[in-house]
Amino acid sequence: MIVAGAFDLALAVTVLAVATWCVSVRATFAAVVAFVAFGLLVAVVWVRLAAVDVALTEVAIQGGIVGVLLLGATASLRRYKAAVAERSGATQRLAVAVFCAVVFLALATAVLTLPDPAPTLAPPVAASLLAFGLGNPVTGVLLGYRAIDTLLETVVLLLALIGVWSISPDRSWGGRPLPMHSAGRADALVYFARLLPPVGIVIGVYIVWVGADAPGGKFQGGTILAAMWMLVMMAGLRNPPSVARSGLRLLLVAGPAFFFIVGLAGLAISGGFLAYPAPYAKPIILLIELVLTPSVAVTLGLLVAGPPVRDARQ
Amino acid sequence: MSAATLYGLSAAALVGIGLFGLITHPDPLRKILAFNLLGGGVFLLFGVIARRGAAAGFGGDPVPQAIVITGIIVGFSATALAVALLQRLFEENNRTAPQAEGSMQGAPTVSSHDGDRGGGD
Amino acid sequence: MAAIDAATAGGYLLVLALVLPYAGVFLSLILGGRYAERIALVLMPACLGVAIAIAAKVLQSGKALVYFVGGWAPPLGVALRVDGLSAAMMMTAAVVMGATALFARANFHQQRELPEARAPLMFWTLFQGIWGALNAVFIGGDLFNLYVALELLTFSAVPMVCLDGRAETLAAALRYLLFALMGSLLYLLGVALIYGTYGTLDIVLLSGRVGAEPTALVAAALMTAGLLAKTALFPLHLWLPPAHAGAPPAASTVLSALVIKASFFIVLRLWFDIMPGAMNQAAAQVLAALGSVAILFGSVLALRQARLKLLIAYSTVAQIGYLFLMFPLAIGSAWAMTGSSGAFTGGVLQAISHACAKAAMFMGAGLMAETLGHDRIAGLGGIARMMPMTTISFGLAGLSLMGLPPSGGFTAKWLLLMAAIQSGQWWWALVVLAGGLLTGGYIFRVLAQTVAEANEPAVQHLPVARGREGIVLAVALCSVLLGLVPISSFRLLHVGRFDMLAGGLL
Amino acid sequence: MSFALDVLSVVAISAGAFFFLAGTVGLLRFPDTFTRLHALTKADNLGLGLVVLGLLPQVDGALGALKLIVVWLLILSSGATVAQLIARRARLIARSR
Repeated sequence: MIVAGAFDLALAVTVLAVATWCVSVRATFAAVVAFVAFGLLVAVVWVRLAAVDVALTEVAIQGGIVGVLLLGATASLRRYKAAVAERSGATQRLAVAVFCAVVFLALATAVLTLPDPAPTLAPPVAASLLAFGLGNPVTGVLLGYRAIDTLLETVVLLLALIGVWSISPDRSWGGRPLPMHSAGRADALVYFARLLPPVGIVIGVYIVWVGADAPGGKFQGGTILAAMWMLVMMAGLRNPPSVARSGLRLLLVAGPAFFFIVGLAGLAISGGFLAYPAPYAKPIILLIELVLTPSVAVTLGLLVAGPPVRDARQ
Repeated sequence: MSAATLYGLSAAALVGIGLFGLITHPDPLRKILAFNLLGGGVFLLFGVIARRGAAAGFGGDPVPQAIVITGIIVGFSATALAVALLQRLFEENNRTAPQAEGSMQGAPTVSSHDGDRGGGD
Repeated sequence: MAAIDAATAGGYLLVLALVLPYAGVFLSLILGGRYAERIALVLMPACLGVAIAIAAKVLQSGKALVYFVGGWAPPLGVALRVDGLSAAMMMTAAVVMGATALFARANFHQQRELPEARAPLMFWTLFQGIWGALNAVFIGGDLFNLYVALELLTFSAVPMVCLDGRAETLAAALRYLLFALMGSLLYLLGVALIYGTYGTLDIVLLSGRVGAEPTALVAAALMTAGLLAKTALFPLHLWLPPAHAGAPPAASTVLSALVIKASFFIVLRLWFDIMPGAMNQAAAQVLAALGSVAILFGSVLALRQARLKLLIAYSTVAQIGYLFLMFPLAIGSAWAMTGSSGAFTGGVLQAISHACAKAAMFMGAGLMAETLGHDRIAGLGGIARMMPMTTISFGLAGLSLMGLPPSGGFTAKWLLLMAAIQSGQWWWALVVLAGGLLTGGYIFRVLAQTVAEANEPAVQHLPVARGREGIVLAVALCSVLLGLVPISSFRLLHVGRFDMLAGGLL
Repeated sequence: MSFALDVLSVVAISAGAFFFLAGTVGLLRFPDTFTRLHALTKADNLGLGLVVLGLLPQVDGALGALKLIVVWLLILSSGATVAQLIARRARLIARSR
């Protein structure tokens, strides 16, 4: 008990220290590295909070793919001598610091006065999880009770990608995102990019598949698939696809559109949008997950790849 | 103090740290980083609330846990959009104001850090 | 404790309001830029029809329309719910979006024989994305579902700002995005505390449970602050003028008329539906004070702008202020007083009439800028002769913003004024009057220029599109005609509201 | 038997933790990129290997054990690749000076 408490305390202190460093360190590169470390540490916190599903997502997204995105941005922005906006004055920073301290104190008070025993929906979720035939309550919430949030979230991802694409200059439309690879040919990376994807794809699909009954699901598995794709692109084995390709767009839309269609079919058959007929609930949920996975993976990969540029058309 | 309370206070502190960085940092990329820290604090608070609601044989209330997963994905989308905007803004600023600041000659010319681009396929 | 209202018939209409726009997004992306415009134009009347059907159902049944997604009742499931307020907002959105779509055709038309261009595809896809997100906000009955809807809205609205890719619009879009993201996270933080305290996120369930617990107060403060950042209430308005003034006219229209109203709508939900008891008068006074500063500050800045679109954007900053005057007049203990329900009607009517008026103004300004090739106010001379319809529309919309009869703006401001006097809070009445005078100042400044002789020979860049002028005039007339509707017919706004609260106070 | 396995676990994990510590000290104290990489990869791989070895007796079922071994192999290969990339880059930079 004491060991666990000491561990929690050390972990919490480390997380806060890394976060403080991430905000205060001068070099952007160091801050990004600190952020990746932060993501990994927070994933351990999630395990301590008995939320393995979230830990997986945290590692995959915050520690992994956001890290790649931000490191790439740091590298490419370094080329520009940006007109650096002047740092705000000391008094202004002090005022903001006081404001943030007030927010912290208010939140801390709120945390300490949260009701005990805490309200929870765990018992009703457990009671009706059988209706879906699922073993993982988080998947039950994501694709069952609160399926509409997940449905809209897949649209959020798609709209974010449309937003990223819309930022390209007119002349680049129909081109591809900038190639991700650098530094000529790194043989070790090329070798790794040939070796790893078969394993990674198996693991990614496994994590989607197992999500029905154990921690996992389309976002976690989809991120692994996206990572494999990005690895291949970084090694220079493949270039990012052209945004004009209709096959690509179909792939992007297929997942969310299928989710909507299943929802509407529920309206027609089971009398409710996103209602699944009882005996088939689990297969339907698995099917939604499996159809969504490629769309999620490709969307995540393209979000990292960025808007299309002209000279990559070649 | 229970582990949940400890992490709850950490979440509150993370919100404070992230908010400070988001408001005061002049560099947009650092603002984006701070936004992610702030998000981390918010999600952690959900996690603490989930943990406090452990019942029915689950280690935590699955509803807030599911909410966090949704939130993390949304946060990533936001980061990607912000980074894309930022990169284009820098490109555009360098294109339209080539005489400003040092030795930038027009569009994507090679600078000292450019050695790692190009080449490739 | 409020009993769960059972799902009502006709709930599938709410699903349609969500599905139609996103079906449009998917189809546009798959079929490409050549079809995006047509898809949007086909879906437009359908969405309008759905909005009308929903409003009719709400009015006819006198109750909120409720739909449980997947058949799961809250607190486990997510409810979609439309009361009179949401129905009115959906109608407004449908009318303004429809007019904007017709207006935008000329700017974002994809020629069939040319290869797919970026701007048309992106505009029409994002446009439908915004529409779907607005509907999602208006029908959302669950606080986290509303968060996802707000993010949908942000991600569709921000890229609209920088569609033309100029550096200053990119900077404006980035700033808008950062403000919006900070706002969403603060909102989400409040959502976490609410769930941790009450174990549900359903608005109706919460309305019966929320008391004056410290967590509830912290949550309300955080959520309100976050939503204000998205609504651009002073002092969180900094992102708005460059973003709204720099966007293409059709985008400015949607952003200024509707997008900021979505987060305001959630503030209403929060303050009037969830925590009517917990909110004390002092907090409402703070909101109204911020609103007053916004009115005065925004109007003064609008007076000083040299460019027409910036003037209109600052006018938005000012008009947002009026929305927050309703809080001390219509909340909490004031409910029992006469005029408080009038204040509520006035506030919402202000949101609606401002939507129409501001849409007309931004579209009109866009037409003028297209015709002249610039939007400097000093160079508007002679435009009244060139584009009489647009100038009249601008004047009509200005009438509503000033609050002169007969216009929707007049009714709204009159109701607020009456409520202020009846509840003894006369200082808000002074703000309303002062704001009206200042608004008159900047409107007449523009109108005076348009009828003045051109000091330099006005160069006409492009021929005037009469059809598009007609659209602007129609929208401007909407904002005026709202003022001719008898006040009693705004009962729609209260449907589903009173039975939800303490009951029968009307 | 189970006692012996527990002892094995404790010893192996402790040894693994020691190597992690040594590697971290090396990362902080060594003078240049190459020696730091040396400290990091050697110690991490060995340290993680020992931790995995120590955990193996504690998992139930062959699938769990297999997962642990896969984790070790994946980290081994990615660590080796990344170390190679970093070293390559460091050499390029050193040469260009």
